[in-house]
Amino acid sequence: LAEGKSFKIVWVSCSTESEFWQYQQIGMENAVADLQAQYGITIDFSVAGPANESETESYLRTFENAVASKPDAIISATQVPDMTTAIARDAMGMGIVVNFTNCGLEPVGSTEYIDCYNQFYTTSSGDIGDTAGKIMLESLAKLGYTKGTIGMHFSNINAALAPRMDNFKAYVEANSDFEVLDTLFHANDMATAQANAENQISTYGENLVGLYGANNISGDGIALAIEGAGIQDKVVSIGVDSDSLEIEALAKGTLDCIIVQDAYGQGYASMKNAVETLLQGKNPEAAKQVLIAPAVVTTDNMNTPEFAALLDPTMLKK
Amino acid sequence: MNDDILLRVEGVEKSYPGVRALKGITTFIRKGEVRALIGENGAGKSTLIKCIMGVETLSKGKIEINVDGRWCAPRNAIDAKRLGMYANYQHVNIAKDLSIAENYYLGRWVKNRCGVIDWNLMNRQSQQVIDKFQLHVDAKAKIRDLPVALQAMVTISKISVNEKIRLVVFDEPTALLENDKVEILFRFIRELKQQGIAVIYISHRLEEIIDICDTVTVLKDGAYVETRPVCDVDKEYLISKMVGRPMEDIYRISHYPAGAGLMRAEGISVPNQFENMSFALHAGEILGFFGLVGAGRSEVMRAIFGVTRITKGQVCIKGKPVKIRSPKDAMKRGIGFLTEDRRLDGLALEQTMRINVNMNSYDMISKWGIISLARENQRAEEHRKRIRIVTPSTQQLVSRLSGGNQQKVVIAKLLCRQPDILIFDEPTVGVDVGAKEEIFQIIQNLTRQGKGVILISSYLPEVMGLSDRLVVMAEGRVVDTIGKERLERMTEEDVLRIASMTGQSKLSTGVAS
Amino acid sequence: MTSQPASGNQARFNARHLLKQTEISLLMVITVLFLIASLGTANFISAYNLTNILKQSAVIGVIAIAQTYVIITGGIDISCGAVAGMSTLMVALSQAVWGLPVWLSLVVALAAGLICGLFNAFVIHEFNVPPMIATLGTQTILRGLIKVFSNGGTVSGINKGFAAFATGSVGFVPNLAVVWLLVAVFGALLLKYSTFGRSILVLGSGREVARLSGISIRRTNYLVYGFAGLLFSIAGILLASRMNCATPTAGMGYEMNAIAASVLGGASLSGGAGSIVGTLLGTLLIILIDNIGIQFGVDPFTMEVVTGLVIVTAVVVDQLKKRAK
Amino acid sequence: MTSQPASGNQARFNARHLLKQTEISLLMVITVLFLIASLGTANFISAYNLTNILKQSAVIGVIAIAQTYVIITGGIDISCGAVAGMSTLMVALSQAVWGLPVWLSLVVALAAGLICGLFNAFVIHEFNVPPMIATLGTQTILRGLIKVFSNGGTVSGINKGFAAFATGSVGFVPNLAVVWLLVAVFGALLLKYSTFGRSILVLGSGREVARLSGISIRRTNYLVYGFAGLLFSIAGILLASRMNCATPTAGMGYEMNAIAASVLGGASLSGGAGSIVGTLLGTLLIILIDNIGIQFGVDPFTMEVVTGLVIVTAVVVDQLKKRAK
Ligand SMILES: Nc1ncnc2c1ncn2[C@@H]1O[C@H](COP(=O)(O)OP(=O)(O)OP(=O)(O)O)[C@@H](O)[C@H]1O
Ligand SMILES: Nc1ncnc2c1ncn2[C@@H]1O[C@H](COP(=O)(O)OP(=O)(O)OP(=O)(O)O)[C@@H](O)[C@H]1O
Ligand SMILES: [Mg+2]
Ligand SMILES: [Mg+2]
Repeated sequence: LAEGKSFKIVWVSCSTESEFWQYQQIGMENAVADLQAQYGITIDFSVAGPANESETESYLRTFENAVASKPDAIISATQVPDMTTAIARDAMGMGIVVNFTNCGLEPVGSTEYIDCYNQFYTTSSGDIGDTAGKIMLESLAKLGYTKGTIGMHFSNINAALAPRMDNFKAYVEANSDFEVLDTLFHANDMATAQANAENQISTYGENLVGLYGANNISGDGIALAIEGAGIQDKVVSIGVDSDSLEIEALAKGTLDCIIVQDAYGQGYASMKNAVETLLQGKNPEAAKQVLIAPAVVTTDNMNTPEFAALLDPTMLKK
Repeated sequence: MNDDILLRVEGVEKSYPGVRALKGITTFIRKGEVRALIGENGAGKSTLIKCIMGVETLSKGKIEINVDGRWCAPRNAIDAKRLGMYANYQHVNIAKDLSIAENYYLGRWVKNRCGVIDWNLMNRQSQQVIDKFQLHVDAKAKIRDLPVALQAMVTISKISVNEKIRLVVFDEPTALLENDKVEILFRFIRELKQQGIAVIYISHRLEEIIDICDTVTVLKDGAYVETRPVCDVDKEYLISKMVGRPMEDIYRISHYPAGAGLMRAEGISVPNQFENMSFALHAGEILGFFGLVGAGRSEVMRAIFGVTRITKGQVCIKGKPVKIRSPKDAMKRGIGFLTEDRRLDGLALEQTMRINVNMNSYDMISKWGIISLARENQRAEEHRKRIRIVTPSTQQLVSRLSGGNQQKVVIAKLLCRQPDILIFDEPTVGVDVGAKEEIFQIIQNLTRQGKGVILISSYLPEVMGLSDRLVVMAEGRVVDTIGKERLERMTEEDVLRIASMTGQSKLSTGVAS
Repeated sequence: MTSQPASGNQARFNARHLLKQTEISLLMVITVLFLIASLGTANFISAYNLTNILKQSAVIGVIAIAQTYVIITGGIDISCGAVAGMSTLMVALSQAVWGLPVWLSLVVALAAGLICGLFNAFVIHEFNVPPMIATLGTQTILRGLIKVFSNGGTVSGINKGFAAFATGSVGFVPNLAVVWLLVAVFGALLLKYSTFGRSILVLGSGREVARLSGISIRRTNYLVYGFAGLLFSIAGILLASRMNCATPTAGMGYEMNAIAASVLGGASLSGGAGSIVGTLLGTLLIILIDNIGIQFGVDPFTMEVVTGLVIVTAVVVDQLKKRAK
Repeated sequence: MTSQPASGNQARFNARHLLKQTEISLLMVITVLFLIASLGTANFISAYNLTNILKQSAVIGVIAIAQTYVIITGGIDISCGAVAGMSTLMVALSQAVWGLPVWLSLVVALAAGLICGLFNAFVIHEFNVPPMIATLGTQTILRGLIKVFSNGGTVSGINKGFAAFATGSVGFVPNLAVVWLLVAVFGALLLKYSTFGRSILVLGSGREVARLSGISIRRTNYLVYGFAGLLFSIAGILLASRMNCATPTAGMGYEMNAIAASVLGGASLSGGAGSIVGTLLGTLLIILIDNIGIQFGVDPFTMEVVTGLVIVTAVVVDQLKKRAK
């Protein structure tokens, strides 16, 4: 009975030029292909959004414009929940299915805005911070360090993702004597990320024992700086989310570990859920908020098929 | 016979939106001929020049120059230069951020064997030219730092740096120059003539034309009137052809008895500019100021007007000492100042004539900061008629007006404020005879109303003809103050001698009061 | 056009006098885009979408008007987005953290904008620092301060009524757009009828000319940058209401859009020329491009290419029309 | 000074003639910062850190030099970062995807830069579009194209030898800085001793003057924007080597830093003035501030505030010194 139906679905990305959100998009596109084949429906899928995560008002504008084009469903990820709730509620009111992926309107467990969206798949930012902290301490112990300084790097200041930094710092400081520096920001410019890491290396010298980059560009910058300074055996480096340069760095050992969220999986699930909600007239998922745990990828396990795909979802692209 | 024709202008027409600037001009110029081009403001002289030089495209007709037997038409400035045509435009066109030497060689820098610019050579050769023209400046001086008159001399002397010259155009070169510089220019023109180079010479000073030119062409309202040998004409004839009516001695205006003291300068100084200047201005009086370039006349007036700060001495207005901190202050105290460089500090070129006329007196036609546009327009229209500013509308951009009409706009602007003390710094620069007469009439009316006028001019007949008293300055000091009777007995040479007699002058004269 | 004899005041009210060349060109480009979008997509001409466009133009629109004022003087204000962002933060902090009533939060925000503007004028005028550098400095300082004050996080908890302002409307016109249009009308009248407006035009045409015409350059500078600061903070207030929170990145990158809107509308970066109506249309054009792109479902990368082309085309059309005359 | 008779050529070689006022002021500010940092921190004066500073300055430095050229003509090039980014991408695509040898990849990158520059000149000159808008358009178009070509992702797989260039050095001076300094020396000489350099100064002093002096404005425009495009792409090549990949955001936001470096160094946005040595120092100052901030462990938000203050202060110092004269 679904046969022949057609749906218009818009992915309102919060940063079109970020690889993480592109991986989400691959998940969605694959889901579109699978669902079209499975149900015999046609899906008109389009992408919109600002280039950069910091362009919050532009994101809001895109969301509004997407609603105005009256699609059947919108999948999105928001950096500023406060701003997005009203328009999401509007959209739901107009009968548009609104799903959030990775960054939603409220943390898992909260139900204040439960009427503003249909489904939310995510990975907890706090988990990422905790995991990174744990790995950092384990690796430092392996190298025999008990004291020293750790640098943190990130793109832009962002409330929703702040636990990545805060939890990392809290975990490390609660469980060891290492000192964690203030986060340095680079606005997703790799050269700045690299310069920031270089400047830390030159400032703290031997004392610098760990570097944590909480997104892919941060990881890239750290890897490049470490390579330039030739200190890959002396410093523990951890990245979050992957891109091709990070994968290379992991293979080379200039990055020791990447904490990876399943971007592809989240994107796929969001799309699948949206279409099935449309087909069935109600959300098939039991819980409106679903957590997907992050994976820890190291030089050792990076080549297993599962992790390789996690690192580079473009391999999965249909 | 035809071989010695250098330039032919045939049926040239040129239109701008709303203006027919040239209406069919035909004339021929021979090698070695010095041709004068005269006409009222807005008659189309500068436009014709720009067409000849190829920097404006013709609407109709053709202009060609004889290049060793071949007839060529320049399409732009580069072409013109290649064909040996050089122009000294009305509006000093010079790169202000660069040095004199570089301006001489603009667009044709000299390179040494390695293909890089040879600064040594350029500076050296430029210094020679500067010396030849007796300018007494360093070739490396930046144009911006020079007085306008000197800038004008730089653009004139610049022409002599070129090698192959066929035609040289001077568009009102003497407007800003005083006698000795004019002499240098004339010597240069004769030199060009001897080399068989044709010269086109535009000026509103008719005696100059009779002095230096061979033939004269009259334009009126963009149309060709006639061309005649200079030996066949006199000043009166030319005026009647230009203006369309005969004119009496334009300097003959009524003078009124000097009234109460309006303004007095008591030993004022500005370091490096002028020192210990004292003079007084009375109601109903025209106080003339004369001096050579750099004598510091403009500097004194700028200081009085609050542009620069006076460090010593004081200025009294109507007997009360005042401290003038800014031009705004000065205007509030009833001083009006017409500056000598209208393009630099007199006009907002890219704004309409209407705005320019009202620019310094919006407070007089506004309430609570809201302007009455009707009055703004009315005032502009009034002045347009009163001093005959040739413009299609008061909404025309000032940059599109002819030079003389731009000058009239500055005068209108000054009059709009109705100040009691009017300082005119070179008010007739580029203004035609007819308009000059009108300006002098205006000055007469002002003095009749009991206002005081300070008149600075580098043109001796003008200051001598109009002033009730004449202050002569040299090197930043007053060298003499000449009363009416004495002035009437003096010749131009006498005044010039005083102005250049800096050494002895201090003995012979006291201070004006 | 300008060279026709003025046939008195009656002539002032025909279209050719009401709109300048550039404004007509912009209007043409916008109309063409409008036609394409209404014919090519189903939902472009819907009340919801049209109000959307107006609503979205408001914040940039108000900033662009202020920017036009600054540009007319021959200056530029790079700090516009940061000043707006600071005001957004002030609204949020006042309401959510300091517990001030709404009216007072607005006063705080406006005061912040005014202070920033006056600071710009101070640096520019008293130390003769090029406006570009002075305001770039202010921008950097403000971006830092914003993060210091907000601890780098989003400040939420804005008054519900205040936030509702952004979603309300007067008839068909959203409240945000009402404010924008009011500012525009006020700005246009001020430019045309006030001595302040004339002062900035003259200042932009030449400093020396202005000074010798008795226009106080100091006063005009303080007025224009202060006025701009106020308008930026009005934009910031609108942004606070619209975003229902303050983010540390609020207003970031607006300077380029605002300057582009101004220049598209006929302002000259060398000063002495600029139009409020033109700026209005320039803003609309910029916002419209984004909207239409999404209506057509153009992929965002291609969309960027198209945006660039449309912006350049708009000016090229204008220049070609001027040349044809 | 100008009215003194020339005391011959000997006078040319004292410091006051070699360095202009602004350059001396900048040098002073930089020296002060240097002293503070070397006394206040342990590792500032280390070979690693000093080479770091030089290395980090190279990319912005080269862009800023080109920017200075453009600014001298009275123009501005907002597309600089995007052109560099496009060249970075061309290097990466050529080497990693199209399998071209290194030298050919450089040719491709340079060609891309040149084309972008000529396109800017084309739009600016032929259609009389304000440089700000034309290059803003180009920037937007290029940013879109970059993402279209790269599919919005990082392109890695750059030739190892080529990537090693960025980490190598000549003596103490990192390779990147060597290129930067070579470009600067070349740029400074070109400005002073070539007809091209002089033409752009004349053009910047006044279009009419240039036109009436028979300097081809068309030629000069194409030359200067083309030359700038080439230099931007050299910067892009350095960036590719430094990042060992191409990201779609490479070079983003560099325009503000480059323009700031130029203007700090004495370039006037209204044209006719600019100095390569000044630009060099301006770049160094901007990079230095960040470095020192991290050396002192200043928290990054406060650091932004400080950066803004230092930038403004640098110009204020210069103006105060000029006034004191
Ligand atoms: N660019 C322009 N646009 C419109 N009108 C112009 C332009 N240039 C000149 N005109 C008009 O053409 C006419 C002739 O001007 P032109 O400058 O040739 O006069 P002129 O004889 O040189 O006068 P003057 O003695 O005042 O210098 C004037 O009415 C002027 O307003
Ligand atoms: N040959 C020169 N070289 C450099 N500067 C000069 C020269 N002559 C004069 N000046 C400068 O010009 C200033 C005085 O010029 P100012 O314009 O006041 O004189 P003026 O009497 O009004 O002459 P004019 O109006 O005829 O040019 C002085 O400050 C002096 O430094
Ligand atoms: Mg003329
Ligand atoms: Mg003078």
